[in-house]
Amino acid sequence: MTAEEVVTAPRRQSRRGASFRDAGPPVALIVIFGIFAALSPQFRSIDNVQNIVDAAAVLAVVTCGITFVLMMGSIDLSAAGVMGASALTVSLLVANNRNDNDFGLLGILVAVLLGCAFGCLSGLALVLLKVPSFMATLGVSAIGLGVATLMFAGVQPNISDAMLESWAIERFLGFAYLTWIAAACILVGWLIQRYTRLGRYAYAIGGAEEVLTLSGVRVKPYKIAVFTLAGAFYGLGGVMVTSQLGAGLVQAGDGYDFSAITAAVVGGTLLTGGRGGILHSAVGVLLVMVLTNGLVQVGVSPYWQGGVEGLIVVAAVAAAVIPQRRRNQVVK
Amino acid sequence: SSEQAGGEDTSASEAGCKSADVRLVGQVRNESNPYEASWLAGGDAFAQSVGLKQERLTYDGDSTKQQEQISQLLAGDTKCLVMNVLPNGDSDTPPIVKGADQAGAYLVTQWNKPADLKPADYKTWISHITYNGVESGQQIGDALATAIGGTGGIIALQGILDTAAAKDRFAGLEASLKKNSGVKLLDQQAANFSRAEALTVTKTLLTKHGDNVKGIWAANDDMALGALEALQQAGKAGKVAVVGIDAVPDAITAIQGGKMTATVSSDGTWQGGIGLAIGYCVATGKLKVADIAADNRAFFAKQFLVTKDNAADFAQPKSNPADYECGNVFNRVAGPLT
Amino acid sequence: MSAVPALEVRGLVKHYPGVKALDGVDLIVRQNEVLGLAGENGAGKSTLLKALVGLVAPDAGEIYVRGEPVKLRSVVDAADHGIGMVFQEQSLVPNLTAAENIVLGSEGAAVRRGIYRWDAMRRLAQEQLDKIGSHIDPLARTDTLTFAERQMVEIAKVLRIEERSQHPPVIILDEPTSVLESKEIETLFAQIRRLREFASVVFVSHRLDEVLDVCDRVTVLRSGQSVGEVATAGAVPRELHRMMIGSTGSDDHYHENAAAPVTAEQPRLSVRGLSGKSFHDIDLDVAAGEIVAIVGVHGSGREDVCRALFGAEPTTAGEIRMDGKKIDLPNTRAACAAGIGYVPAERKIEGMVGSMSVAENMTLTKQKARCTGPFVAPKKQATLVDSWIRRLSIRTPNRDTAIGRLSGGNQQKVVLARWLVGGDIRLLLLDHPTRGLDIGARSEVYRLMRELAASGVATVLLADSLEEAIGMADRILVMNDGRVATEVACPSGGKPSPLDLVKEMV
Amino acid sequence: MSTPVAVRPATEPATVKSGPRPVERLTGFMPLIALVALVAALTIADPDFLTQRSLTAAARTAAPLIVLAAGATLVVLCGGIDLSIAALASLSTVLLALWLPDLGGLATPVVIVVAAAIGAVQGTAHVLLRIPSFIVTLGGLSILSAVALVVSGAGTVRVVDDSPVKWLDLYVAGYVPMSFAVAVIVVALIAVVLKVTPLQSWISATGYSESAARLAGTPVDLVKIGAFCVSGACAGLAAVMLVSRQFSGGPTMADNLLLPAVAAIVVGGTAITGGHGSVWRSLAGALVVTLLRVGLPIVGVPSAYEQILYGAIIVVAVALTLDRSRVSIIK
Ligand SMILES: Nc1ncnc2c1ncn2[C@@H]1O[C@H](COP(=O)(O)OP(=O)(O)OP(=O)(O)O)[C@@H](O)[C@H]1O
Ligand SMILES: Nc1ncnc2c1ncn2[C@@H]1O[C@H](COP(=O)(O)OP(=O)(O)OP(=O)(O)O)[C@@H](O)[C@H]1O
Ligand SMILES: [Mg+2]
Ligand SMILES: [Mg+2]
Repeated sequence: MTAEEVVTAPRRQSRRGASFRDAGPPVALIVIFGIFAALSPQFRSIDNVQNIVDAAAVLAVVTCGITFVLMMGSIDLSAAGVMGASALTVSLLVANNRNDNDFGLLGILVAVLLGCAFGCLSGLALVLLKVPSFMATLGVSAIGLGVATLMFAGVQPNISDAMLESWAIERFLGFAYLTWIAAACILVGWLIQRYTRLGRYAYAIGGAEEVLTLSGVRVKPYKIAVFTLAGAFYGLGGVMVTSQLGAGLVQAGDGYDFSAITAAVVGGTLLTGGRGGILHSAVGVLLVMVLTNGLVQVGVSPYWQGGVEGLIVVAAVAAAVIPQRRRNQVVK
Repeated sequence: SSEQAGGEDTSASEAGCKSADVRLVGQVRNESNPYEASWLAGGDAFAQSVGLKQERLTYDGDSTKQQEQISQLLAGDTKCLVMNVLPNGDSDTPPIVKGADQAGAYLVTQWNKPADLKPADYKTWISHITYNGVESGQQIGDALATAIGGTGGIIALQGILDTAAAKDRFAGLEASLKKNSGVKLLDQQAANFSRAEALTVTKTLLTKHGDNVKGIWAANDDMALGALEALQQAGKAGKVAVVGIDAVPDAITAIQGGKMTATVSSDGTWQGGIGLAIGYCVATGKLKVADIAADNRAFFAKQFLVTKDNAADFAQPKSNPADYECGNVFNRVAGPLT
Repeated sequence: MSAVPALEVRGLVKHYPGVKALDGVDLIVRQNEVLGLAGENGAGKSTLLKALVGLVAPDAGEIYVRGEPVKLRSVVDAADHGIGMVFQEQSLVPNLTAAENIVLGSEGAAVRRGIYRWDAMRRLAQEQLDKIGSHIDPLARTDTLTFAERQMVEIAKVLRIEERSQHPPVIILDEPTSVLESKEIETLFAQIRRLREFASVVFVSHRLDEVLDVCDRVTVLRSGQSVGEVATAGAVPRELHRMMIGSTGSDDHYHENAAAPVTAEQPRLSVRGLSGKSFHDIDLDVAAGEIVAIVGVHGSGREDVCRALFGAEPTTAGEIRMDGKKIDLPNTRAACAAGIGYVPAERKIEGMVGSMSVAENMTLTKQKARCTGPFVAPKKQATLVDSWIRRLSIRTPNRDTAIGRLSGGNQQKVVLARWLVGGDIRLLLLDHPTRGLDIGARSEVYRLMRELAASGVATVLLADSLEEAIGMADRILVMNDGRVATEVACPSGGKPSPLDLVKEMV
Repeated sequence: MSTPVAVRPATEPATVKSGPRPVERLTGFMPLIALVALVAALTIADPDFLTQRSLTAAARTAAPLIVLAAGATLVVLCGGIDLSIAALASLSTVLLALWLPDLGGLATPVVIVVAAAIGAVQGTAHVLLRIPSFIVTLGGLSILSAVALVVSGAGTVRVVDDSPVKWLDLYVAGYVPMSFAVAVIVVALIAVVLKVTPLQSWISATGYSESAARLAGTPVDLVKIGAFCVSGACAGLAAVMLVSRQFSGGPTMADNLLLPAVAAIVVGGTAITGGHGSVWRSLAGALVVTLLRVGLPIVGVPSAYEQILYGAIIVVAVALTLDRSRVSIIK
């Protein structure tokens, strides 16, 4: 039928890969960067750009984890607790002032695995007890903080592990090791998202979970696996914070849960699932960091900073959705 | 409807409770930072010294949760209840005070209270203890000025903006700046008393002001320690002077190691013990509220500037049982609250 | 043909709260045959078929695969026994590529140790698509495909069963044709005939001519029981119909006798130069009591015109008049207020609120009909809803049953009733109103449409098939590429032939 | 115009009976059962807990949380989420404290109206700009916090003469705290209004299937804005309760109530994805959350274990209360 071909042909091009509706966040990033660069000479200095990217490292790793969960249409608020627990764990396992442990990399691995365990716990609560992820992860976060407090036991563990300390200090090509670790996480995340069944299923679960069941896919193990994967990223995030602060803090993950969700959503990942991904989130993280940094650089009063940031985030998201607005579209 | 259901007749009987009947409660924000952990440890130590146990309450820095805990606590048996409370903010003190007063529970508060709320107006609110934030802010400001040789730019890391501690300390810095006219405040940002936030904010400010930054004034040691990490990561360790307040163990170590310039001691262990001690002495009748000097009802406790010279003295927080004897409880009064 | 049936079902029973969906069904699927399954809406066809792929756990009864009794616990279980199904409601993951959807659940060589091999996947998918002669790009995201294209993907997907099972497969198609056009249906039938060479097929459709066309044998279900079996050779739809509902339907399927002549002098709806994203310069008049059908191929834009007339799609130019008065349709509220009603094609997503009750779904729009003042009057609502349940013979345990639990046809009746309960409807926009309805229910919908027309309601119909358009309409508009290509009068007695229309459509 | 449609009467009349089945009834009571179980557990841990004074205190404590959660429940029912309630309540405490000296008793309604208006503005932004409510209200949270900080001069605003809000500290019939009574009345009011008007249908339809609701002519946008408006008003009322309890307003006073409020909604069994739930459930949920917040430390659970227990119990509570028959997919 010729008519059909005529009609459908122009739509074909946008079917594969990124379509222009994904262009909003990167454009917003460039625009905001441009505005700050114009307003403040210090902002556009190489040093500051390095600083922005370095400062984004931990958030980027946490956001990697949360992105997979958001892609499924679930939500994860456990980052704060998991990071606290992993921070304490790693600081007590590598060389530190509290005990004689010096497990080095092994300690880091254990902390990441602990993160996995907490993630797995969230996943199990969701899948077996059928508790919505919002609540399951909130509960796990509380448990993580409790565990961290137990390990803290009143005395701040300071790390003296040379390797872990060097992550935050040593630089390669101008960026801190931590930044390279974050970059590696983004790469790994992207590969998982694009080339593994886990990643594609996470995406599919956000698209139409019931269909997967109809197709004979057992969804539950994948859900648990996604939360576990996210937990691993949070665990690593906790380790990175410990490296930065030189000490294991129970509060290591404070605020990262909501910042990571904000970053992911600003980057174009939908909270309802099924759209977005790691690269979107990476853009979102940069956008958020550029904002926080830029507002300080141009000298916005500390009283107003939070408010201005909130306003710009809303405006950025609003601007980004303009090209995809439809009359009967559902926005939750 | 009638007013006040729960309250029994609450004219606080100053008649003594038996020591064993006294219920000791220490309430702080959380158990997950060194300062408050040492506070609770101090409380435990005192309680043990009189053969009791301290009930620990923590409220995660959540004002509403603190109020909720207090009102639940006051709904129980309050006859010989002694509370040593760290109110989350100024605004949290009035309801705690009014509640305790109605229930007849003995109360010592620390750090935060509105200026016009005075223990002297209440029967069972025995005392309010705090440190002179203006003074400590100024002391470390001066120490910082000296350390950078009297001239140069500094940046300031503020605490949680709506707390009295943050405001007083910053006022102290401003006073110090007036005195040291060579010192210039390049920038000030809030890092909410948090080590992690201080790290990011300091890094940003360091790129913003570059080598103009000669010193960093932090409203507490946690932020100072965060700033130290930022300096290290920026390759400026040792080139910028850092001062803080609180004298937490890590800060003392940093001072001993020459990484930090100064801090001001606020003795968490002592605070945790002394609040309970004062309450215990009153509850058991060894002290009478009426007999307590007006200046001791709300006072600044002694604080010390800690520098490399005297850091060793503060390295190990120790609780001295003699401090808690009913005759000595007001030994550390540095002056009445102004 | 071997003696052992490929699949046999004995005495299958399934209870749902308030209904006995299956009441001891027997079914035999022989090897290398196409078995038709016919029955009214809610007769239990989908339930039976779901039991055959392990999605519904029967309360009693046995299933035998090639003579062996089996317990099917999941789709995977069923697939391992060589049973696969295309579901009545589309079941593709919209944000995955067509290729992924095709291999979903049995990736084979496309995924090794959890790692995707996109090339292998594309190849696998292409093979499947080639089988059905579809030119869909395997790496296109499924949500960019049209409804019909998606249906082809589903069929391509179920054909994977061939590779998966070493036994001759049993492929179940639950109403695969309800959203396809005639050309695609032909392709599908060719596939089914090809499949018969090595597999058995179970085919469900409410279009009895199709059933008779493609099937070797038809089993008829009624109220969860098998009530008979017909060999299709020489059978006529009438006979099948009789078995389904226990009486022969009337000859006058489209109730043309009830068609009242259109007399109104002023058009009820008058559209001039309406343009939007996918349609341009549409002129359309519908008189009170008139039924106007719009036909066109996929993407002709007729659906968007309908939505625009309901204020659910933005327009860029043109004016709309109702009874001579110019109206503005910024949103669906305005359209409702103007007496316009709309029955969307995608019932499950857009037509109804699945977990709300029949009563609530029915009164969702015309709240006034169940309220006294601003308050809901439960008595009034009950009387109203029950009367409509009876009038349209909606099969539901009661008015408080969640609409999602009804069969498709009954759901559609509730959705239709939504616009009628207010008694103030002036223009009805019906987008595939009989999609998925059984022949009896369809006939009732037609009768209903006639009666509404007789009482002065103007109707715009996007018909399920050309026959339906011709049968029901007084006038047919042919749309092509977003424009009205031509208009064909279609009076009772002087109906055009489908062929005339098809010429204009392409 | 009226359209008589006389369709042939059905051969078999539809069976028409109604009323929920016993199982469905039971799930409706689950939040209450969870509440009773929790009180029992706390009483076992510390027998002193089950006294009239203690329960009265808990009820009084729970009041602001109940009101906050009740308002936000409407937004959740519509399928959205309101993360700004706590920040809005904080801002409202500041405004109330600032306006009490001038406006006196009038300050209370004025603050509630202002809060409702702020809620409506957020709802409008959500609806018109088509951005997820999560983001709008997260942005709202930061903006409102900043405004509160600036308006209050980054400090506590004392209320010297608190007589206009003092009535909230009274007791009804000697035992029931006035603030709790007000909270229950608010919940009852919302519940009744929803039940007797088409609003219930509209909200559920919007929450379950927005596109279907819209195509059925439901005023989806208005319903959503209304929900945000009520949520804002409730935040304002919660602020009044907080001021009457704290004798002051503060720019971060209620901030920490956000997660407990959301927890209360979910513990009540309302589906976080929208559509199914009720304000009554949130009332029970708020009581459960309050008991967990204050009960655990009071009966002597150490801080670290308290957090672990809180996490575990809240997950189990949700597992009990959620009515899964209505929600097919749990996200
Ligand atoms: N999940 C369910 N819960 C409750 N009742 C159900 C459920 N699924 C089906 N039913 C009921 O079982 C009966 C049979 O439904 P089924 O979907 O099998 O009919 P069908 O023959 O496929 O009809 P249609 O031709 O409309 O697709 C109907 O009365 C329906 O209401
Ligand atoms: N010229 C066009 N360019 C781009 N998109 C188009 C064009 N025409 C139609 N479309 C889009 O194609 C989709 C299909 O159009 P529509 O559903 O209106 O056609 P239809 O005739 O109703 O098809 P069907 O027979 O399947 O119902 C719509 O989403 C529409 O936006
Ligand atoms: Mg069916
Ligand atoms: Mg169409």
